[in-house]
Amino acid sequence: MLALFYLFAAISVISALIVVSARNPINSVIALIVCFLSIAGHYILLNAQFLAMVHVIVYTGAIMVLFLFVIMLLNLNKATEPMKSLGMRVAAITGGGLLFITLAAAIRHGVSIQSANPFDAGIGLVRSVGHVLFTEFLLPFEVSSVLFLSAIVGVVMLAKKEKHQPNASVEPLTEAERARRTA
Amino acid sequence: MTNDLLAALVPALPLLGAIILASLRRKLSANVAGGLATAMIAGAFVCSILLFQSFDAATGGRTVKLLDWISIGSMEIPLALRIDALSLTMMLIVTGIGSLIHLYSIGYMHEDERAPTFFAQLNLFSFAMLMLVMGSNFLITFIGWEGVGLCSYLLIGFWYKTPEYNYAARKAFVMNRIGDVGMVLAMVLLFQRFGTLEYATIMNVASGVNDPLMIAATLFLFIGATGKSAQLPLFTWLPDAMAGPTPVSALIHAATMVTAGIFLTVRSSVLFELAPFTQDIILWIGTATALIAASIGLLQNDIKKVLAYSTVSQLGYMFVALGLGSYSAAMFHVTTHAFFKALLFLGAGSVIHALGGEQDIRKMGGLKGHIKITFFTFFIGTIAIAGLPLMSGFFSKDLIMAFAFQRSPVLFALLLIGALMTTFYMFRLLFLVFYGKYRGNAHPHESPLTMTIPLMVLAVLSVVGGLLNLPHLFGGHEAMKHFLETAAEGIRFESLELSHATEWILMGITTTLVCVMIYIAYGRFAQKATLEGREADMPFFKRLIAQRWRFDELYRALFEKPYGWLSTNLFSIAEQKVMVPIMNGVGEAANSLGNAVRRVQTGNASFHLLAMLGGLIVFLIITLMSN
Amino acid sequence: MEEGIITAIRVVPLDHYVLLSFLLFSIGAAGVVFRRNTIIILMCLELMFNSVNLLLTAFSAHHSDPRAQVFVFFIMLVAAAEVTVGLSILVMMKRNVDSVDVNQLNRLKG
Amino acid sequence: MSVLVLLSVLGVVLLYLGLFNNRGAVAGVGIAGLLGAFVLIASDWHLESPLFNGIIQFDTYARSFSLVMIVVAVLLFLFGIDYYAKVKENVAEQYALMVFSLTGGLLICSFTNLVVLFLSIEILSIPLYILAGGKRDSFRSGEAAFKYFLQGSYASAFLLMGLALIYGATASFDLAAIEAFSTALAGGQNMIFLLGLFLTIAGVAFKVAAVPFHFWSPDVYEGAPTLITAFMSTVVKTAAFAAFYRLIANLQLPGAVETMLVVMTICTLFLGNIVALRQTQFKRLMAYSSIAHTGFLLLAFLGTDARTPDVLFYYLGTYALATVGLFIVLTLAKRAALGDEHIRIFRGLFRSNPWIAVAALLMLLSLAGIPLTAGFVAKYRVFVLSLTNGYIWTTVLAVLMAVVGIYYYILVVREAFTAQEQETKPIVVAPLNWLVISICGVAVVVLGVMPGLLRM
Amino acid sequence: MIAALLLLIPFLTALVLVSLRPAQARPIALVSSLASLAVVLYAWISYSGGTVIHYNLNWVDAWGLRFVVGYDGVGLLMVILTAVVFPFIIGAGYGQQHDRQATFNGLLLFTQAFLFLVFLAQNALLFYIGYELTLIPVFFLLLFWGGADRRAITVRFFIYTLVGGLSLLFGIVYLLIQSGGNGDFTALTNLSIPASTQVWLFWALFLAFAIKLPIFPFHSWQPETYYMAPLQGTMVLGAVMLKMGLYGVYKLVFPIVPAGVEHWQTTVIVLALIGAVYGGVIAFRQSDFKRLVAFSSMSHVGVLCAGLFAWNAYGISGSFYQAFAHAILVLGMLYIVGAMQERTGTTDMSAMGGLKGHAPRLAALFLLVLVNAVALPLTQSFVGEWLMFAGLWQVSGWLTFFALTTIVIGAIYMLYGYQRVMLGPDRTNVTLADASVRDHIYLVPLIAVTLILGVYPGPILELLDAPVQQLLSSLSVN
Repeated sequence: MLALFYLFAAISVISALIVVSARNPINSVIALIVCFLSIAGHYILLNAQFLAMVHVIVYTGAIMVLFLFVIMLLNLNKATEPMKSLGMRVAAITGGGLLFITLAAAIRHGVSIQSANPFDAGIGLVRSVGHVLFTEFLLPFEVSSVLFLSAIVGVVMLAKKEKHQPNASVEPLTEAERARRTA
Repeated sequence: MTNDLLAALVPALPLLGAIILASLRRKLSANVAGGLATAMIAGAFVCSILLFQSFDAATGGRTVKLLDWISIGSMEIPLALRIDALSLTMMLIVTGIGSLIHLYSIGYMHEDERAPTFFAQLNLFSFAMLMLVMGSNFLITFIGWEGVGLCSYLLIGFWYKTPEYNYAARKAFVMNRIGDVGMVLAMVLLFQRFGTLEYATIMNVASGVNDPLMIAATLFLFIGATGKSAQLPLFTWLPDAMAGPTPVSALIHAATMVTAGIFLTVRSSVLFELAPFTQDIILWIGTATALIAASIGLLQNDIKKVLAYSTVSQLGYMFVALGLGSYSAAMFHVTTHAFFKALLFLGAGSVIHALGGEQDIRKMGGLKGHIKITFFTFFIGTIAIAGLPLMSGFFSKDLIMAFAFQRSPVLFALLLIGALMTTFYMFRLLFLVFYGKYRGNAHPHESPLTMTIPLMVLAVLSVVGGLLNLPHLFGGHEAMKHFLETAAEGIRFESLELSHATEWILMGITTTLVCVMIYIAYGRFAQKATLEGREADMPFFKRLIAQRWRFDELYRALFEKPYGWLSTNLFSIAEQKVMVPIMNGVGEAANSLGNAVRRVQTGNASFHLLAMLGGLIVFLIITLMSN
Repeated sequence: MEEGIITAIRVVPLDHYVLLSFLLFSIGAAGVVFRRNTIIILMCLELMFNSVNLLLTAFSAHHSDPRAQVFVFFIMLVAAAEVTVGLSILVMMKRNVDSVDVNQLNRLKG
Repeated sequence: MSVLVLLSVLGVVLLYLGLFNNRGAVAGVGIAGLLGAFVLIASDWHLESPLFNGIIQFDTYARSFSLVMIVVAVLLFLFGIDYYAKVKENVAEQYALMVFSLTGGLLICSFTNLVVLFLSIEILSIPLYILAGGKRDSFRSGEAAFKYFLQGSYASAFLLMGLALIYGATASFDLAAIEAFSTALAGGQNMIFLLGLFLTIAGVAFKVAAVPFHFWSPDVYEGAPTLITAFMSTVVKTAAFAAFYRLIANLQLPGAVETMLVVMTICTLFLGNIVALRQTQFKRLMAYSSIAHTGFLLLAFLGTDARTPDVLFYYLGTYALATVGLFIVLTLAKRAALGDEHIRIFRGLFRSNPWIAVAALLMLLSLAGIPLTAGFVAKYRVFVLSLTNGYIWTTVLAVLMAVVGIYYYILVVREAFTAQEQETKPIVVAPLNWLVISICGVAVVVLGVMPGLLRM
Repeated sequence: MIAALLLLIPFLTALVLVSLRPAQARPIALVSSLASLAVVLYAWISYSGGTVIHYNLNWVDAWGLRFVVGYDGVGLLMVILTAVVFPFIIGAGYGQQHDRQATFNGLLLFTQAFLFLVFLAQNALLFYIGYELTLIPVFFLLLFWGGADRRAITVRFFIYTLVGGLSLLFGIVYLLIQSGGNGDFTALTNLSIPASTQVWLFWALFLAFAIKLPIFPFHSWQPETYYMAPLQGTMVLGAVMLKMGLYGVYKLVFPIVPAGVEHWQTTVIVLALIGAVYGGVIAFRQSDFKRLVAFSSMSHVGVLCAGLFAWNAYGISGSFYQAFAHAILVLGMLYIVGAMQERTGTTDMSAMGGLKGHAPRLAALFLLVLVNAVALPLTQSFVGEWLMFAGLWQVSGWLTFFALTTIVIGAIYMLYGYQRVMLGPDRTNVTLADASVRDHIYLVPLIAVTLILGVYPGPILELLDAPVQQLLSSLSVN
């Protein structure tokens, strides 16, 4: 079983690295999907079947498709992205590395957390999750509709085609910009 | 009660006169203004005489309290006047000679359009001088002390259109102020020590005190005195002060104000007696001043400058007397000097008046035929100051010299040299002005009566002034000395303990040498005036003297120029290049700090994210480290 | 199957999940800074969210508490909403500057 | 919780009204709805018990902050009538989004469960990402929206990680349970919990724009439409601080976290004020000044004190009033200056519109903390708190920075009260705007003189 | 009632002036200030010693902010000073060409109201509020009607002063916490703060006053501000604003941090005297009349501060007495600056000189003002200086000596200034009006006050004596 964990872990880490490093956005998307799937595997390992299912549907099925859709829509499926400056890349890697090192160092003595409840094999089932969701977390569940509503409104507002031609140059330039232009 | 009123009237009358004249100065004619001013000061003189007559020397003196002045906590300083032998003496001198000079000024100033202002200031001066001498405590004296300084400033700069005169006026005031620093220090010290500034109380309490503080206090007082009485090193203002109208020179810079230092020392004689060290200092400074000033007088060509240096020199004699502890001798010399020096100045004024403003003795000569009264009175003044026997100066100066001999023959010798120089330059002056041939081109004319009457009165006084303190040697009984002693209880004025024979011998030597000097001067200046050539041609030492020992140049280089430099540069460098930039610098530093920190906000979203991440990691690391 | 999963929960130590989650999180965090292409940046954000989800699920299994899974559920909701908003902003950006390069966004600074 | 329902419905209603393109009605209905919400909250005044299975608690604390947010929102809506007068499209959507965001704000100050904290932060934020990009044809607006979104999501991820770790350590999302855990832990070590707190606080600190999580704020403030900037710096800031304090109020913070808070406070005070010195664009200046005020507010956090909530409430309330008024004045001046935002656009304001200038003066003085304005009282109380808790040197820095703060505000005052070379026409002020500005201007003085009026 | 009148008369008048902008602003302001003066004179007459508390109201009790207003002798003196000075300041406006008279005089009256608040406050926070508020109207006075470069200088002045102000606030907050939130001076006085705390707390409190006065290293704002400010603004700054510094030291520093004062006493005196000498020396060569007055004021204030920190009965009373004298002096000097500016169109002294011939009356008035400046006996200044020197002597003879050098320095720059303005050869090419009736109406009362209080300082010294003794005795008890 541990082997399975390591397998999924390896897949997710490698695919995550591919997401970050791939030149072509399409490749990133594919890698991310792989990553998500492996994470779903972890969910199964953790006895969270409902979650695994939802995860696959929401992420792989919806979100990633949306990504692909946008990539296609905006014609970004070429590896045209110029690389960032070297310093920035080094800094990014160092930053990420340091973050991991510090986080890991913080738990270097292991996490010794007492399990709060006696083991229950059924917690990952729809029934138990649904029960908690619709009793204890009813309010968040309802309120998240507001969230979605605003997201919808936002998307419509922002991505809708213009009725009139954009006129981006109405804004006056700041002084710094003016200086840059003239220089 | 009436006496209190009289006492109050003495300073009040001139003050009233000053106020009236100042406010009506547009409307009054010169003569009316002069008359009013003279009447006021004469009234004060009359009051003084009445006070003097009703004064019983045996009671020692009394205090007339006018009102509370500075009264806070344990500090009680009333506005009060003290009537005793010393103040009465000074009051009589100030009002008496003051009246004469006021009278004289009517004639002298009648052509000046600002005569009323002049008389107002003269009256104000009289008021201040009277406050000075009548004050019952140091602070009242200080009122007068500063008041006379102000009036002196105003009167020296009376002809304000000439920058040099203004400079002279400022110089006088500032130098006096330097002395005043000492005076104030002395006062705060005395107040701290005795809890009061009343002369009477301090003198009573102090006589038993043996305290090194007294040396400090008396030294400070003496610094004050050097400023006002033009002693070394603060004497250079007095010759310059001759810029004022001549009556001013006579009243302020010869007869009254400059003797304030002597007055103050006599007033605090009890303290000085406690500080022999200070007395020695006074003695030597007095001697040095007397000699240096006299030497300068030898080569001056301005009639008033000669008299001015003579004044400085004579003041030196008075300080010598003070240093010797013979206060009465000093006061006696103050009195006689007031007579003859006022006379000389007024005489000089009369000469100047006669010549239409000419002051250079090289352009005079042979005037004795033109202005007889002036000549005659001037002559009397000259022999009085030279100390020819039986003149007033003879008694007073010889008294001092006798005291000096009693201390040390060397001192006597030095003073004798000074006396001989005095004789020489005075007769040089006399001869150059009145004898020989007239070298100028004006038309000399005798002055009006208002001017000559004071001359005559003063001439009489210069002759008979000696009677005031006629020594035992001449059958007198030192009236003035005994009178003054009543003003200072607790100490006895030092008395002369030389034998009569010694006194006679000293007098003989002095008189003989003086006569020789007169002869030499006569030979050089009376017949055919041998005038000194240009300064540049003189030998070094003579040139140094002719240039007044270069004191003015020294002070200018040492103090005035550096001060001006300091003032300019403190502003242009310390203030504008240091202080203000520091203030602005803090703001600019904050600004540039802001500019530097602002760079962090690059506008690059990735960098912002990185910075957030970095900040977080730093926090994390710090936490891990601390755990 | 169920048995196996239960053993898996027992066998795989919590540390492993925590570390894995941290690793994925760090990769995502670095990736966000590393890339210029906004769409990949968005993907990296998703990666970070998912690492948290993984952690929460692990904790949920550890504590035998379904609430964490509910939280994961909410996170997914939010992530979905955020992504849509993010993508629409991206579309707007593409329309305005014809690029999805973050470095193009540099007018506001100082 | 009828208020939440009312506000949600209000948003939807506004969206519908938008279909009819009736701008006046939108604002009117919005204001009416907000007033209704106000009344509802005020009428529920004694409702203290936890709601919805104890995941929120609409107590006095939450109600007070909610009221402030609603009042400020009303003022902003009033301003919106004029602001949106010339805008063709999406007006109703923007109102609706503000209402949605406000809903999040109301939730956030009443949370007792970390799930609600996260959700409401998102509800608060997501509409703002959109609103920041509300000027679709403006490059800056888009840039602001994107930067806000990007950094916001990043911070959300950290926040989530923190929440997950806290959950891992305590096995609960319930604030009370976590507080109990922290009390029980007191002194002991639990790295998971510590990391969790750490990251959570970092995530919340992002919302209040505390250094070093402030980077979004100047850019977004500058780029976003002015009304939205005003909304962010008032309503959102208030909500975020309410949440922040609610989160840490009863937690027994480990020493390391306290140190982090102190360092953050110092950095925030320093950076906000110092960088603001160099700002000449008014909106950006306000952004940095907002960061600076965050610093002062954080100063009140240090150490726990029964007075802190009241101080926060007073500070945020008065700060919001002054800020709203100033942004309106800015909009008017900017309009007259054809879109320029340099502080010189205020020049001659006193000549042309004396009352507006005086009101602006009062608000600026309040922000600067000059006596007899509310800002002074606020700063004074913060100093009292921090000194009581023994943070002497931090307070010294804060005092110094307060001086710096006065400097950049006074520069604006100087502009407003310097006559312009040539005579200018008065800036056109719509009656409603005049009203709002006057309310804000007078309020900061009244609250400064009678601070007792505004308390929890 | 008195306190309410004092606070309300100027404040309400100012409000009316600023909002309604009547045409006859100056007469209205003048009447208002005279009314305040009448009230103050009544207060003076009816004052019978002790601390009079007029109101004792809770404002925000929990924060130590209470509306306690009243006065002791020193406070009353400062109130009198404020009331006496303002009619002159407003009166000085006649002859000045200002646009927007109503705003101008309104701001002046606002300043007066806030100053009254400062001097009446018996609560530290209330004091602070007034202290800061005075800045606001002055800021606008300078910004609207200042001279060249006013924008930069005004802000610099404002910020510099506020650095001190906020430091003061810090100190007050610290004190309030110690006293458990009771900000009344009576409560603060009874605090016993450890000496080591007092040593730094002293600067927190004193910095504000050091800048306000200003004493030496904190003075850089002052000369330029005085120079740039409109005449009446300079009068406000020089005649009353800086007195807040003195009063603050007396009220907030001396009784509360005595150990701190003891520790820093010599330092402060030395700094103050350095400033006194520095200002005086610089004043000598200033070519601008107004700058000369500015630096002379700095010099005088240095001595004032040194006297105050002599920290004994004579020093403190002398300092306050001198404060009054200085106010009158500043008014006189500045009025003459204004009069000369009005006549010659400049304050540059190189453009003056030889004016006495044209304007002898003005010259005489100038001279009478000047005798106060050089502290001639029988003027007000002398009484103050004498007391300060007497007080300083008890601290140190050397310091007294340095303080005394200022009387020489003062004479040097004042007389030189007088000479450059008035004396010298007649200017034939200019025609100059002599002192007008207005000048007389203005200057003669000032000179009269100077002389009367110089000859008869009793009434004022009486005010000062009891509170100062009380302060010192309370210190010796502690």
